[in-house]
Amino acid sequence: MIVPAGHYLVLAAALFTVGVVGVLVRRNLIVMFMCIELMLNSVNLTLVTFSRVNGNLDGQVLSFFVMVVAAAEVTVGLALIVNLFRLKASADADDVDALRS
Amino acid sequence: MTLLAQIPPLQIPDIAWSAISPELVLFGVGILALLLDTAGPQRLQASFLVFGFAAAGAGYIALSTEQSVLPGLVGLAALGQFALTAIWRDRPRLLSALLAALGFAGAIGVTTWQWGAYSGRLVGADAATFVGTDSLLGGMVAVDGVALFTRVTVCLAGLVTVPLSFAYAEERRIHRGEYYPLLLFAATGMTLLASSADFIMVFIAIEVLSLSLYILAGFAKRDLNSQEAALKYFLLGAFSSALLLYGIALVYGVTGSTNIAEAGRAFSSLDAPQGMAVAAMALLIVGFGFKTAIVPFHMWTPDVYQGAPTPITGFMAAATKAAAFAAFLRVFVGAFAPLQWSWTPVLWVLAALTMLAGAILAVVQNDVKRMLGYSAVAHAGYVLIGFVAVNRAGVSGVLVYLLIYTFMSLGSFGVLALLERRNHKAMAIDDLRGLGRRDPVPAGMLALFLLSLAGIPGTAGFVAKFAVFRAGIEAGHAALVVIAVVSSVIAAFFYIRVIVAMFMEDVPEGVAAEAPLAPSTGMSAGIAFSAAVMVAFGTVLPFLLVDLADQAATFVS
Amino acid sequence: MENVLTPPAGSPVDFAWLIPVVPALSAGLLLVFGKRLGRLSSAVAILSIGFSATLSTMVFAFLQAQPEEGRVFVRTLGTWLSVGGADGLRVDWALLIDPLASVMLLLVTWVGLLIHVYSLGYMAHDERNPQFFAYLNLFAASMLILVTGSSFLTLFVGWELVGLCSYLLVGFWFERRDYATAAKKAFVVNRIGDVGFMIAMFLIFATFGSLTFADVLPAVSTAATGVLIAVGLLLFVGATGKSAQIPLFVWLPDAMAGPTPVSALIHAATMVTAGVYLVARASPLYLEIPDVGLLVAWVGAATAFVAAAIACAQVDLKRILAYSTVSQLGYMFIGVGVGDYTAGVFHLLTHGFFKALLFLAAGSVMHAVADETDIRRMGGLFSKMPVTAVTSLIAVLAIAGFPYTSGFFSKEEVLASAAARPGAQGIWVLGILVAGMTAFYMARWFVLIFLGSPRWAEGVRPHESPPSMTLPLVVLAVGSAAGGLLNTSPEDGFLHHWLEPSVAAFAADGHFLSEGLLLGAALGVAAVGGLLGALLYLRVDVATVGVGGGARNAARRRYYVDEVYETIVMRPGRAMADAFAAFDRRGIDGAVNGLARMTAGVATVGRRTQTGFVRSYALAVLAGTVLIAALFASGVVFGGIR
Amino acid sequence: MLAEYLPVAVLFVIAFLFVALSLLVSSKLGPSRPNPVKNAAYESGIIPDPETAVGGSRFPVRFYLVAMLFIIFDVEAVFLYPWATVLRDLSWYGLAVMGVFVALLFESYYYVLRKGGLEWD
Repeated sequence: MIVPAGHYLVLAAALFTVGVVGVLVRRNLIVMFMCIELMLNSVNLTLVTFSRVNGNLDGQVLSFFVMVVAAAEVTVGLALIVNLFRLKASADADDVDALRS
Repeated sequence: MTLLAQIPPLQIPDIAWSAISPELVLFGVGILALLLDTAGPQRLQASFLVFGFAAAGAGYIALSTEQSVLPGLVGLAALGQFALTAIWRDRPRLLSALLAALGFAGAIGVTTWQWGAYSGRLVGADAATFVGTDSLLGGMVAVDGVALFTRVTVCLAGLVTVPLSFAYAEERRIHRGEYYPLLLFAATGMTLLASSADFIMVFIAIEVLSLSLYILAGFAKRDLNSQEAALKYFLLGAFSSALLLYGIALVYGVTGSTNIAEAGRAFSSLDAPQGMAVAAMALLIVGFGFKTAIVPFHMWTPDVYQGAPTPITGFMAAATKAAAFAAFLRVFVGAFAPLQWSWTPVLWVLAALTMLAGAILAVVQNDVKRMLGYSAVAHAGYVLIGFVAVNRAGVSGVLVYLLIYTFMSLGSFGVLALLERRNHKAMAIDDLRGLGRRDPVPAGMLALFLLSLAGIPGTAGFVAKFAVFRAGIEAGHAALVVIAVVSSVIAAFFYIRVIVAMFMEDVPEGVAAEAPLAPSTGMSAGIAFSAAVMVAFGTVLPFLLVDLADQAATFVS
Repeated sequence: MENVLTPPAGSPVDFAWLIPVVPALSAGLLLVFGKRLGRLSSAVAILSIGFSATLSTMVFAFLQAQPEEGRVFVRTLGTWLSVGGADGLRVDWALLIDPLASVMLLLVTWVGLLIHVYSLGYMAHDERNPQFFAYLNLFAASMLILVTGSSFLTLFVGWELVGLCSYLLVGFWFERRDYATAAKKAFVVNRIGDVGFMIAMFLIFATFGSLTFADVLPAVSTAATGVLIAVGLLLFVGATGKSAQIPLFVWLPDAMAGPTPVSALIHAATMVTAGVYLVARASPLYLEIPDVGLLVAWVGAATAFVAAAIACAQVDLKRILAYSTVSQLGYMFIGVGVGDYTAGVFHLLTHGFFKALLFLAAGSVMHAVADETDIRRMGGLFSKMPVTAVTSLIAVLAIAGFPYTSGFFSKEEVLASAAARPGAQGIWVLGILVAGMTAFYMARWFVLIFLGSPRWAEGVRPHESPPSMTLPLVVLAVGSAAGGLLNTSPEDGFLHHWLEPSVAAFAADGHFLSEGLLLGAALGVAAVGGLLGALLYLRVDVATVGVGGGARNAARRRYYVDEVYETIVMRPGRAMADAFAAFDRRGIDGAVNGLARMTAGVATVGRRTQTGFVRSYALAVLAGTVLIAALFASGVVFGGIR
Repeated sequence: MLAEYLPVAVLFVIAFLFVALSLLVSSKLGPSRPNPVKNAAYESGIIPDPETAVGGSRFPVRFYLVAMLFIIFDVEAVFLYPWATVLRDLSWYGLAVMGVFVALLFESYYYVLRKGGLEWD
């Protein structure tokens, strides 16, 4: 049986929302970070679905790039988090509030 | 199988490399600098290797095609880098700084070359192959006025940032080999963003520049503020670019294309505004609004500007804004113009919010960098005026504003960097008291930049403000302009506060006399250059700038 | 303003652009090399302004040689700003040289030159006097840009620059805290006025599609009256800010904290008259909206009265002059308000002479008595410094409107036109009253300083000032005495014809009193006031009121004049002064501070959102997304309705 | 065909409510007895706290470093697959272009190597 495209979209939307909420409610930097990755990948799902619906490959091409970019983000992000952990011995987002007005 | 049947047969896009030649120059120089830095003692050999390859490639091009200009340039550049390496073999930082400056200058040169070809006056190449408002590289890159103008803006920003950085980074001991390459990569991303005609390109470019800037913001590895700035910038940037990406996905879903122009056509052909399209536009505004620091997506701005190394802050404030606004322009004023009735009110409100919030919040700041961060927010609002006036005057106003703002921002942050070098600490407004007495020249420079930011007539800032305000009036957004005037009066308060502190208050007793200011050649050169540009564009030849911008703004019908 | 000519090549007008440029260049030179030049710098400054003065004189002569209708020239130097292509806005660097501009040029350059010379002696002991002369030059250049600007925009550029320079010059001695605050106050109040000006400019542009006088002013009759009224009011708001009229006049007396030559140049002769100049320049516009003009006149009259009353109760010799400046500016606004622009400009010119003279004399006196500023601690200086005394006597007579002095003609003309304007009789009455008060407080000023018994502190050795300071006094005294010859009668005076091409003519329709009666009334009131002041203050016991000491008690016992004087003069004056001080505190400062406090309040609320927590920022981003979606939704609904 | 996307917006909201509700409920109903171990960052089962780390020594950051580098170079390879499928159509030109790409990849590899990113100590 063939699953209608709408389902994929809904799934993607749900995943995306989970990611957003995760970023908002979790305090551990690494977990927040994973939530962002989740958002990106849910968008990938959306893109692939649309690519199938629209019958051209642009979406899949973009999703390739998204993967690569996500990897690069992982690298930079983890590097920053690790460095911060070295300085503060904490990976808690709410410990990072020295800069404020 | 059905899917494969739908896929059109593949055709190889004719790749006009010269369309992205500035990006190629920047990127190539970045790689080169990185390579030479890592080569260590064998720097000279590596450089010779590069020289050999470049010369061979140039010769090949010269033989295969009748062209002589491009290969000659490549050969010269290779020779130049070889010479530089030979001379400064044992001073890697200076070498990479010089290479970076060379790269920015070269990119500007190439861009002007494109410009010449673009406006019909050929400079040694066949214009039709690579310029024109139609997008190139398989619809990925648009080489139009806005793209070229913004490229120049960005590269000028980089060109000024390099000398400002050198002594500063030395002094803060953050002068590692990646500094200038990252600067170049960030600039690459920015120029690419400014000239991207496809949402795929938009996303990639934004990520390229963001990733470089995340690292640069956190370049002071042992400085908690810098780290915090980098982390905040990173998390929020990733978050917002995810939102942007979702917006792009929705656009693609609605229109079936990632090409900006096609998407715009498909959008405008929608009979009724329909949920997905609206959501898509909203998410796009979020993505761009984050990069351009528009309220309510501005909150990272003061924190990051305060924490990041000062020259980098200046570069971020100036160049990122320019690039992001260029893409913003192409997407909304360019492609979505038929839908303006739907998005103009939104941006109107955002502009008003941004101007007022930026100006008001800046009033209560004590740290000068932070204050300038908020003022950057306010300036984004002024730029938006030229934006919501969806017309040619508006576009040219935006371009003018961004170029002038580049120099104002770099100049003021440059002076701050100069002072930080002496005081080894971030400057609060009280630290500036009596500066006009002790070192009148830097104080005068800072005063000049602040007055220009405040938009006092006779300075370039006034010309910029006038251009966008006028566009707003012409488009009938008088109320918005009035808000802008009020906001700029509020803004005048805190700019003047700094000037008063510098010139009309004395050093409080009990403050140890500071060491005399030791300005480095690079810093003074950068600051003086910015100041000269300020004065020139403020007094005698603003018309030149405005004419250029008007030419550049032609792509909006 | 109808037929605008381009100046013939080689004529002085062709080179008129050098008039502002040369002082600007010298200012730059002094700012950079001032330290190295040292004493030479003052010479450079004086030479540059002298050059401008000569050139302006040549320009004036050239214009006079031209036929009546061919005296309006626009010298275009080049494009300054051209926005929006061919049909868009285009502002040139251009000078508008017409009779009005030429007389303003003469005033600014010559008075400026005299004050430069004066500063030579006055600032001799200040180690930063290169900087000072640089600022003076810069100010002169800005003022010259202002008066020669050929469009509202260029005028505005000069307008802002003079504000900036006065800011720098008032704050010049910034060791003393109150100077800095005074400077800040001046700047803020001026900014308030500038908002009006800016908005007016945008309105003008939106209506006429241009900002140059040559395009806008002839076309005013075509525009809608509502727009004109709005523009006129907004421009006048700007004028009140710059020319210290109610309610924005409080900054001027405080600005007296600056060096005295600055007070003379900026706060008496030139900058504060910029508002009058603006209204006169825009005279065709105000001619279209006579009611707004009447409002201007009323504001001027009220200002004149209030300021004069306050001046009666002041004891600081510079503050008295400051309030008197405000009051005289009120006269000028009466003139331009009732529509007799010639009279307004005429009073502007004569006032430029005698008020500058008074300030310079005050400076010379302060030099003599060791920077004492309380006039009750002076007296009997006539014999010590005769030149200063005689010259300032001439100035006092002029400002009091003594027959055949310059002030006499100009003031009479203003009052006559006020009387001639239907519905402005009340203004005339006020004006007469103010004339009397002016005579009174100026007489008080002069008597307390120069006549009577010496009351200065021990160890003060009063002496006449050096020639570099007295020479300008003499020259200005001649001007104050003979300046009236410019326009001996409203109908066929020289200035009257001279200004015809520039400003709209005055439509006088029948005075409600005969000429003689008008003149008599004014003179009578003035004479009474003057004599009262003189006689009252020649009495040592009155002169020392408030200083304390035996004389005062004797007075209370013998003549009770103390109480009388107290009740008649000091109390109302002080009351009004206090009232306006309070108004200043609550009103202007209150407004400014309130604005600042409000801003700060909003900011403190707003900055709470800046918690420093990443997650709250992310939340803000999300909230923004929702906000935008909502805005879009409303917009879509709106679009659906369309 | 666009009409079929309209439910997405609705389901967006539903999903949001679902997530929010579940989080809320879990926070309300579930017993909340936090302890250091629970609050600690989850890093592949390694306790991040330097003091109580395994073996008493700080966990080597090389772990992350190598992991990141692996991810990068691994993911970059993703471009090779679509390229390979159409290599015939692209012919030599495509080969050259991909050569440039790989060269850049190797350049960064060389950079990592020189920076000592792959050494364990």
